[in-house]
Amino acid sequence: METFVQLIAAGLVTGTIYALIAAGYAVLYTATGFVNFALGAQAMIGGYLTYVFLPELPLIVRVLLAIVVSILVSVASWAFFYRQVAEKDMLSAVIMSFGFSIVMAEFVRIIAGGIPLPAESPFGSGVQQIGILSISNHSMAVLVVGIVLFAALALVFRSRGGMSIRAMFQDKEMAETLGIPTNRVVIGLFALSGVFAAAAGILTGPILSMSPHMGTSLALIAFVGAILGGLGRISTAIIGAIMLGLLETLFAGYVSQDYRTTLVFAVFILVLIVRPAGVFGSKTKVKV
Amino acid sequence: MTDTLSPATTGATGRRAPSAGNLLPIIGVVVAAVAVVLPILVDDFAFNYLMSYTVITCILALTMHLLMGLAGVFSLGQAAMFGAGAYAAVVIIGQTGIDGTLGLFLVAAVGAVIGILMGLVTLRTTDLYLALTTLAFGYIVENLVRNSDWLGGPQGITGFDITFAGSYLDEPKLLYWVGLGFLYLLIVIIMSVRRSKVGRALMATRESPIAARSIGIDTRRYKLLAFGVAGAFAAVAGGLYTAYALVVDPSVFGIDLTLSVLAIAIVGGLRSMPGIIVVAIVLTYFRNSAETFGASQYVLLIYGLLIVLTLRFLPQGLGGLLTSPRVLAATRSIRARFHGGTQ
Amino acid sequence: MIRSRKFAITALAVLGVTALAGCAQPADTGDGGDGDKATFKFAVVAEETGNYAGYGTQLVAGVKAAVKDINAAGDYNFTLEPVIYDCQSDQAICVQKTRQAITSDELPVVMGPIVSVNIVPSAEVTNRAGVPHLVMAVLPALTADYDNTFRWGTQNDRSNQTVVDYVEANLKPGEDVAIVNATTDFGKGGAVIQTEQLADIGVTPALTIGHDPDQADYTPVITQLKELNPRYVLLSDSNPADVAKLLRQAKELGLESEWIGADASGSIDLAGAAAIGYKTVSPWYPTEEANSASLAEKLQAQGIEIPGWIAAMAYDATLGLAEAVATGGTTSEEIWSGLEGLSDFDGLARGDWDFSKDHMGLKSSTIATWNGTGYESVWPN
Amino acid sequence: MTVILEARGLTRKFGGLTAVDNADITVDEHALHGLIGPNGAGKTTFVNMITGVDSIDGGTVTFEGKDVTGLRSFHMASLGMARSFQTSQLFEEESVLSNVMAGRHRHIDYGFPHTFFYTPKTSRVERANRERCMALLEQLNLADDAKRLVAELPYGRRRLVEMARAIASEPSLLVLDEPAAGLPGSDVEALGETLVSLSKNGYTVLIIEHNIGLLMSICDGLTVLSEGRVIADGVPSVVRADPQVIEAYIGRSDDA
Repeated sequence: METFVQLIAAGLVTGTIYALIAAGYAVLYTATGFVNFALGAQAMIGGYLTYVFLPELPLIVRVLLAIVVSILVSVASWAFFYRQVAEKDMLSAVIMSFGFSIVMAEFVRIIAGGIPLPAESPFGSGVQQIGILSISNHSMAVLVVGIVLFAALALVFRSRGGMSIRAMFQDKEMAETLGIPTNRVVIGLFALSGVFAAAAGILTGPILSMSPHMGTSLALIAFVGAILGGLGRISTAIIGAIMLGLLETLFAGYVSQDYRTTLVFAVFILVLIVRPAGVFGSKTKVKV
Repeated sequence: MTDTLSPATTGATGRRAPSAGNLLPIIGVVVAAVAVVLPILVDDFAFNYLMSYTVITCILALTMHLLMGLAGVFSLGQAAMFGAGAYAAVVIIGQTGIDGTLGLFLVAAVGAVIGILMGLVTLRTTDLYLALTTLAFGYIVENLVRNSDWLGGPQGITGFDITFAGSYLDEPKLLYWVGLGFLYLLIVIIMSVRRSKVGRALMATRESPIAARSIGIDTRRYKLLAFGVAGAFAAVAGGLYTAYALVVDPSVFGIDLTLSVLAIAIVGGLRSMPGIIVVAIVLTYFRNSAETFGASQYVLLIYGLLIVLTLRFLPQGLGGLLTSPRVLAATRSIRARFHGGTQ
Repeated sequence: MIRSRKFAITALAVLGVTALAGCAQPADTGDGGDGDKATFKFAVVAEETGNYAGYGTQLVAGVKAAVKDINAAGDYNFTLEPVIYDCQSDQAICVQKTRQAITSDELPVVMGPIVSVNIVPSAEVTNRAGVPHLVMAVLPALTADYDNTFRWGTQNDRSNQTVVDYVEANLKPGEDVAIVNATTDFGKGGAVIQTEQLADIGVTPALTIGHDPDQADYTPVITQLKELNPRYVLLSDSNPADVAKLLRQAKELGLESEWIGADASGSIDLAGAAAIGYKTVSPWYPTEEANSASLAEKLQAQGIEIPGWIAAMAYDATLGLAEAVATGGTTSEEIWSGLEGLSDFDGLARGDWDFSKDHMGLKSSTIATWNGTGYESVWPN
Repeated sequence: MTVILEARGLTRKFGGLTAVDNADITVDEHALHGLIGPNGAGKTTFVNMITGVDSIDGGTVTFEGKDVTGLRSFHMASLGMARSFQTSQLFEEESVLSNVMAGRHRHIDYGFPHTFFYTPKTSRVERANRERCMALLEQLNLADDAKRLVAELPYGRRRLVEMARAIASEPSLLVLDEPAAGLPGSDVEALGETLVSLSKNGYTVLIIEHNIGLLMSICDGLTVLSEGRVIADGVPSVVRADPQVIEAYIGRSDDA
């Protein structure tokens, strides 16, 4: 029982981190049909800004800086690179985002070196005992921050602004005739995905340690999670990512540690073949 | 019943215009022949090895050209085929002792099976999802091999010899020539296919699957064919790599390989065989001697930048520049001739 | 005729190799030598850049520090000059650079690289050419399969024997031992060796857990351990971030077992407070002891912040190589026999190198506990 | 006259909506048969079912005496049923000639060895094939554009290329989905002439249009579809007089 509770908690924490990136994917995908694989690398940069590059600044300044830089990277890469390519060929734009994540990782590696570096949790190294569950302060913070951010996202999308975003997903031209400034909305969404990426990086650092290529696998696994739930809606993408975290942890705990990678990617292929819109996705065709 | 519409009497339209262009194939053959004698001209052990590695990279990059450029299947699963070929070569040639003259074709067969299998699994999806399912396929194969004791697990297999016609392939000239032979075979196949029925079927499948099916082309079958041929040659490249590296371990499935070959294919131009070959040679040489230029720290950064900048500013890659005069002339004539018609 | 033009260009492209011909020059050389003395050049193939740069730079720093000291002392009638090849943490390039070093550049002896996916093919190359090869890596197969390798450091089986000796001396009846390993060549190899060596002292590990490298979370490993609550957890994992994650989560979940594992460079730093009490097994530690402290200083002067055992072993290996050249000669065969002649050779990192019986210079490692600020040696006592 | 195509009771549902409801059509060999109906009548869905592009929820399709219900489109095409599309589906980045040569896919038959290694046989077959296609292009007045990329051509020429590609496959039934859509008046006239000459040359053509004027003048038979149902079927003069047709179709001010 204790093991089970412990595994569930760990799965939720891992899943929440995946879900932060997955939310970033879905926010962009629902409005533009674009999947930005560089979000993982943006998370990595957010982590380095918070924990490595500027240790002399106060924590809050570092965190804000991480968020601002992530937003800028997000928006600039869309405005100057992805947009022009995505108009002609969406797949090229997606491959380009892979290229960008290599560029960012290598850039950081050249500055900070390839050796993993420690990241000290802003919430300390304390551990709380809640009944039979022991959970670190940092893990709890991950869950709390995740819930707050997801709730905020839900509020944004219920508001009038959110309606216009959903209208855009339905039909871009229609949205434009209704007077919704799609370009500005898209830039706003890229900024939003930047915030989520930065949050993922800041929360992941103390768990994974900082290393330049940490974002690559994070980006892939989070995508698997989003696909599992359904990339077509933000809520299903988030739930899918959390589910993947749980599934992975329970599989590793009760079945096999060695074949964890096989599990993750087999789930991915299976879902895409059997239910391309995700387990919770509506039947509408997902297109890229 | 179609007699009047299809008389075979107007043969004049099919004639070839005489031009200086007819000299070019001859130049091509001469250049290809010089490439054969090159290791005798530049007789340096390590450099000959580098040449053989370059040829292996060219083969692998051209399998990407075949899949992505010709068939329009955006597969990132090359590493799975390459790795399968590497292990197959070690087991078939290195351990069982079947000579490479037969063994490498068996390796190709294994690769073709893996390729077709990958196609069967992933062709239910398209575009981005296909790219990622093929990538995932590679991760799964890597994970399974890593955990399989009979393939040496994470340590892989060492202490084998790859032979070809009774000679050891650790002689770099021989390795180069065998590789070059397969490269030429692949080039001939690609050039033949492009001008034949299958090439047009692949073109149709890539440009408009709906239209392709409307003229009787089984698009799925041709995509599987592309997977099979690409798998066969990627596997041979993997097999030759084991003769080059002298070991095989799960790192042959690594994503780094896929990414560097992807960079080559994108920069060279997915549609352009000459573009890809030139870039494969240049980048392989650049990476190997990067430290001479003090650039080894920046190799992967440069690869990433090349992918981003090429896609942004030169979507057809360097190879696209070869056709660009034609494209420019075409756009000019559109402006000149396009009068009304749409509305 | 576009088609023919394309063919010609294709063919030209294939030939392009010629245009690029002209063999690469040997790379960056270290300190130059004195004018009147002969110069002895040797190859160092290292992962200076790429994913394993952390190891490669340690190797190079050790070599450079030793070369500086040897040339400054001037005890030999030659000056040492390392020819350093950066193999970019890529297997194909590591093989290629090794080939270039021993054929085109005609160097008689090779040192490095470190990571086993790179050094095994490299050793295969030197072995086929009959060139002696100085290695630091821990994989036992290296010295077992390749008779030209000389091991400067402790290989996995020796380190693990040290661990098993320690367990044998301290394990009380009724207490369990568990093994945790990464499914890498290092991790899996270590787990197999430990299981065999434990069997020799009549101990069966109550639990063996393999795990894929680079996981986000190791709670499933820790919960399994917690259910068993063994006295010792023997860890075979060379990925510093993974070691740190395991140690941190073990502390978070209240696992009380003692962890003993290899010195995955940097893991202590990454684990922070969770590393206190972690026992590492390693041939060398940057401790307060005089020799160790002075070596650490020399290595830091070469630009590495936290000197590890790889740099220290590379330092001693370079000293040993100079000695072997002085006693044997400068050809591959002479260096080979010179190295085999080293017995009771005193380095700075270790004082008891002996290659006269086999190619494994050290017979044992040292176990030390990290106390939060430094290492305390606990075995052999 | 032999019946070449017969569809009975074809039905297609999308969710709760029945797009085509129990519709029949019969096309005679060598006939020029029209399928008309207002926008949204389900014409394209109907034809997509017949040609295997869309799946069938009920009914049967018989082609040249064989039951072909539910066969996939490439299979239909390989049996000799060629078609064009309402929104043109061309190989844009390829030359006109290469588009048309692709249309001959089902007639080119040399084995894989001849594909992988360009043999004299391949060369011979390909040359004959190219000549045939050039002759076809000449007849359709497309010969001058043979080497141009399809993407460069004006709209009307592109529609013609699509038809040429379908004709190149020497189909026993040629299905054209709104070939006149978007064409200026003069081109529509020329199109009509081409269709008539095709028919005279022995082709069987099923043509879908909402431009009723064009079809009335050239077709041998007409089927009228409205809201997914067949409301009239017969020779043009009879169909024109049908009150249901007048109400459902001509009654509305559709520009004919």
